[in-house]
Amino acid sequence: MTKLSKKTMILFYTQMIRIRKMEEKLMEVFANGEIPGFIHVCIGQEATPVAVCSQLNDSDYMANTHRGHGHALAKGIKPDMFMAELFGRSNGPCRGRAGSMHLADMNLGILGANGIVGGGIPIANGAAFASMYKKTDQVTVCFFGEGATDEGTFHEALNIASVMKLPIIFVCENNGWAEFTPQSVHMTIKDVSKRAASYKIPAKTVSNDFFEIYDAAAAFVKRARQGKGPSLLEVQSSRWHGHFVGDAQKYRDKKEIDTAMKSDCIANFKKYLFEKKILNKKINQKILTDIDQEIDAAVEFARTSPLPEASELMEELWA
Amino acid sequence: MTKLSKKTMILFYTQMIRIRKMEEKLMEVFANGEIPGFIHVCIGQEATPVAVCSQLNDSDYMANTHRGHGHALAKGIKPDMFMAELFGRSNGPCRGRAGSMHLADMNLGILGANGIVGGGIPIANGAAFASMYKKTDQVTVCFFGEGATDEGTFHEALNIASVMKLPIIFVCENNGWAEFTPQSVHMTIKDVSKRAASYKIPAKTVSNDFFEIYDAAAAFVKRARQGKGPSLLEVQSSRWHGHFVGDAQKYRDKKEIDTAMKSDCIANFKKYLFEKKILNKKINQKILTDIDQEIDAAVEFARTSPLPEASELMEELWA
Amino acid sequence: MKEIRYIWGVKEAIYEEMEKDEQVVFIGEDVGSPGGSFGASKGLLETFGSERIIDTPISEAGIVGMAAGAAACGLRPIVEIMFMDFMTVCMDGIVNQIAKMRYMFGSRYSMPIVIRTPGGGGLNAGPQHSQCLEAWFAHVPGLKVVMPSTPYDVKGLLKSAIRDDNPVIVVENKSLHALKGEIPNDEYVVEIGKADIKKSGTDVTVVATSRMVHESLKASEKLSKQGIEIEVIDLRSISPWDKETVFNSVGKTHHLVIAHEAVKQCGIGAEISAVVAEEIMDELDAPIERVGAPFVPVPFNLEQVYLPDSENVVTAVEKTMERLF
Amino acid sequence: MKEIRYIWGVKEAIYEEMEKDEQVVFIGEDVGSPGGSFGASKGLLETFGSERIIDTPISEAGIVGMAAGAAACGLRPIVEIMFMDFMTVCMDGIVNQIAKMRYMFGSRYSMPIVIRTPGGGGLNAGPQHSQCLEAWFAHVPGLKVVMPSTPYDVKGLLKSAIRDDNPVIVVENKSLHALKGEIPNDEYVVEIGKADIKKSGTDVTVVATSRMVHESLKASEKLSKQGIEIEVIDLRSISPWDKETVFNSVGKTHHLVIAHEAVKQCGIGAEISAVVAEEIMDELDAPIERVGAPFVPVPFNLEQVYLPDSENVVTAVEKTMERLF
Ligand SMILES: Cc1ncc(C[n+]2csc(CCOP(=O)(O)OP(=O)(O)O)c2C)c(N)n1
Ligand SMILES: Cc1ncc(C[n+]2csc(CCOP(=O)(O)OP(=O)(O)O)c2C)c(N)n1
Ligand SMILES: [Mg+2]
Ligand SMILES: [Mg+2]
Repeated sequence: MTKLSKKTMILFYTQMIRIRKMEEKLMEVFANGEIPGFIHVCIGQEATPVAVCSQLNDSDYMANTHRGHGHALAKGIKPDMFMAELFGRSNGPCRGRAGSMHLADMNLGILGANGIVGGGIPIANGAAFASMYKKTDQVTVCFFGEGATDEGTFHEALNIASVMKLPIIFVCENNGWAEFTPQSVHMTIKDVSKRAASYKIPAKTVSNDFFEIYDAAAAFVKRARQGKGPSLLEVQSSRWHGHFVGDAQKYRDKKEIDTAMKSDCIANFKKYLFEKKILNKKINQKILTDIDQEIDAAVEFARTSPLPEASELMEELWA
Repeated sequence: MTKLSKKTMILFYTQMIRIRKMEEKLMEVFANGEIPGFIHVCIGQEATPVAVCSQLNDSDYMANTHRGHGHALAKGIKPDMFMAELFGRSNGPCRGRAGSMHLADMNLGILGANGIVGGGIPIANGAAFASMYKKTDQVTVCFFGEGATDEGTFHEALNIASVMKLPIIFVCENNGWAEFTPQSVHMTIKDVSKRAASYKIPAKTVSNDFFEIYDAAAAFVKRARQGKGPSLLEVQSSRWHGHFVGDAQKYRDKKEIDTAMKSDCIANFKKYLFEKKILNKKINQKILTDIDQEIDAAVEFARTSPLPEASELMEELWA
Repeated sequence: MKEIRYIWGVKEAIYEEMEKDEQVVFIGEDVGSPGGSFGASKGLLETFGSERIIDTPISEAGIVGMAAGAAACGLRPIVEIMFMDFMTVCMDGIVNQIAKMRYMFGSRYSMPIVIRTPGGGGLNAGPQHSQCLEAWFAHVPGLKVVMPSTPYDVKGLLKSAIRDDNPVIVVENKSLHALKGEIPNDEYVVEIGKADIKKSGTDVTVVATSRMVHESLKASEKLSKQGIEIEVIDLRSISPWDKETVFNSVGKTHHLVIAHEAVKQCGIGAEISAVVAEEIMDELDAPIERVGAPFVPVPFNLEQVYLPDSENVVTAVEKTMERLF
Repeated sequence: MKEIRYIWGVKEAIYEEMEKDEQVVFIGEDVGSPGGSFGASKGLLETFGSERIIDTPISEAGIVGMAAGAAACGLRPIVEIMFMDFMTVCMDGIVNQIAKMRYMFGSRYSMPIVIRTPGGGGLNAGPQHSQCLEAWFAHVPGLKVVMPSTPYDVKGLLKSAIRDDNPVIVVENKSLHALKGEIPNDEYVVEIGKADIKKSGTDVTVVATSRMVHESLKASEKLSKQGIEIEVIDLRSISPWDKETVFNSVGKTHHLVIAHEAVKQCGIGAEISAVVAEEIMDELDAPIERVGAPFVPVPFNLEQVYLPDSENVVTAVEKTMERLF
């Protein structure tokens, strides 16, 4: 296991907490009707974005999915900017045109969430190709769910990445569900990482444990940065809530959810930090309180941010 | 190795010869300008269609590709009908609207060649699904090249076939070339059959030897007929001529072609038949002569068949 | 008569046709026990079983291709594509295969396939979940395209589509799914290719599709107060479309407005406008006006500004009334 | 001046822009040492190397998506899609991603991508290798679409497309690839969005695209003999299209024929016809006529009957001349 400084571990813990609390707040404000459209929260999956994105520099690229809040926050988007975009405000990074499902911020290397399942995978290849072409040491991380690996774009993109030896890490967050359909209904294999063999891409399946993900991601990112090509990391993750906020998960066994909630990636990490005396009740409380404040401020920022003028609609379609 | 009667072996030999001679004749009449469009011949690959289709009944289904003459003949299309279609005549099975690249004949279970690489693979699933749904014991064979396995449709279709346990045999004729591009340029694996593991589909790679193909196909067809689901058979085949007739293969090493031609699937089969005294010079000569006559007759039939009336253009778009 | 929601009209049509004809199967993502993302197949699994209600992987190209093969071999598949925007990932199957198989194989067999898909805005679902792409399909020989606007029409047209031996694209509109309306208790179908005069009038013909039918009816109320009586024609089918009904109406009103939610450029409105101007130009007392969405992607936040509505119809009608030769 | 073939014009444009700008890369199937299926990249690999001339697997969706990401990160990819019919397998990348990325991400960056593709018939290549689908792309906000008809135009427009910071679909026509024509020795570009009067005339305006420009010019010769002087406008860009040039011409001739190879229904001709009828109806002395392909797939055998040609243009012109108010 990689040795991490106490400070770093506290930081990771804070980041995971931020994602979870942000998602919880979003469920609340969404229920209030303050956010239009629909949103998909990643509660239960926080370890992956943090463990993976912590390997990245600001200049590295990241492409993600509809369930993309965690990735965007882990890649460095500020909560207020994030919230402004989800509220559809003009001062969001996409001027509020993107919202949750398409959030992008190229200043942070965030290529964009995607409303099309599998749509972002070939795009991530393009970013990886660009950095290879420019001979930088940037890498690209591409997140997607196990459901997305049934789309043709997954297959085409992994093959292309392999042939071109692109500096890219494909990260499949296998939460066992694609909308309302369990994995066993849409594929006959269990470990999605097996699919990498079709392209001679190294792959690994890890549990939802922060350190496992961290170590595997570190190795794959290093590999990519050294010009050794693509890899596929599968995390056996779990989705606690519905596909979108408002989905009551009637199709799902309560027990399965309970089991998932019992092996909470954040609780396990916290337990470890407490055991190792890296975290104590006081620090923990301060972290929670600070994040609550930060999130409240972000919501307040979004609420008071300017709504778009109707005239913005027709602005700058063309460069 | 399966035991085949002498008669059967002579039949297979005849079928392979028919395909080769038909292709040679087509190159000739195409060069004459008698066939419009472009055609792709399968010389060097004759063993696969014959070995695979000999496992099938008339009522079984078969979907194939632009390089589809061999498959259609092996699935039972009559040379004269075949030729009429390639000549664009109204009495062809598709009224001449399909030509070489889209030839279909549902009376023989020929679902259609396809102008779209990878386009036929999901369609073949549909045929397999229909027979499963109707609880017949029909199976479907789907032919494609190694190039097609890079298309997303290959991936989606194999996954669906696996999930639905469809009675289908995917047959990849790996001739090492996709148009003017060798396999190593477009994928990093050698054996395409490896790709089946992504879907937990049994798979096998065999050489261009008739008996190897025959045995593997027999096993897979049996499996499908028994309701045990899909499989993938890869044949390490070889394309002697250009991608299309007229392609001078400047991009290709002469030696590679020579090597391919030296391990001719037909010559090897013939040698075996001679060794086993199943075939002798006299019978062989008769077979060749008969087929020449048959093909000449088919060409003559096509030439003298009616050209379509202009009025046919607008006929029966709708059922 | 009974009152049902639009989406129930969809379900009733599927239910009734599946009961009647064993060859009908229903294929899509999350259509099994979840009953579909918009509820179109709620309860169907229980009745027809997983052999006929087929839950698939997220593989639209794979699904559509499978439907093509199944239809060629005697089944009558109905495919659900969850959002019309996702038609982009399966265009080959629809356009190069399904639309052409009958004709290119010599018109020797039929291709009875229905592809149902909800288009349009209304959910603030943003640029990749709100498009109206029906004109693409109307540009493809071999496809029929219908766009029912009411519970009555969707049930009747979907039933016709399922019985049709040709591929039919059935375009719903998400914002109509919850709409209530009356339908007969007894069985009925609505013929493909026939428009419906949803409100008759004498001054201006408004040819509308899908959601814009309702916006036009709203516009009609406002315009009535100004003494303008528009005739609202619900096109219902856009390929083939009902020239006769449109021409008759224009022959009476001599003014034409065409309203759809898609962008105007190369939309179905362009086709109607062109055909009217080409074939019965003399009937027109004023230039034709088209109502459509602005020429930008559908933004997440400004959807309300983006979507054409009754106000746009009112403005177009007023504009076409300004001038009387 | 020098005489070159159309396909060489394509290559010269790519060559010159790649020489000038390191960010330009060329991506496609068989485009490396084979030089492309139609020869557009012959010799480019030798000059620019395999880092810039990228031979890909047969994975159009993968390629187009890669171009999207590369453009977002500062490159200027040119993608070759071998036949326009294959655009069907990569519509998501083009329509949902490339066309929308700039706008939906807040207009904060540019998407300089060119997608080159040959459409149309002429090779007897049958229903899946002969389509004209340009209207689909003209229906999508965020895409520019050009259809050059001559070696001069293709070189100049392709250069403009490569320099454009927006996605541009460049539609060639296979039957034009071998066409010879003069181009200047010195560098030049052709502006996107500007039509070109290929032959001036006073009696009827014929707005044509791509191959139909040449058919219209042929028609013009026949019609001249009958004393009818048509003005042949080569639209060159279909989105945006040059209203001014078309309107000026119609203002002069008062008769309009529109000719393209695509089927009429929902084609670009519908849009032009609609806009003219809507905006300058009073200028028209006769109904507009459209020339397009019959509403069936392109059959392998009857391609010659299928393809619209100069005769169809002549007939349409004559028809529009029949009537003079
Ligand atoms: C092309 C396409 N098909 C279907 C959908 C609808 N859809 C949205 S999310 C989703 C499930 C995705 O599952 P997975 O990839 O496992 O991601 P998760 O939601 O579990 O994070 C589906 C089917 C879509 N957005 N795009
Ligand atoms: C979607 C699509 N992309 C590209 C092509 C052009 N094309 C026709 S055949 C071919 C090569 C196919 O290679 P393979 O699958 O190995 O079959 P083979 O020709 O070797 O039999 C290509 C690229 C096509 N027809 N369709
Ligand atoms: Mg999932
Ligand atoms: Mg091959």
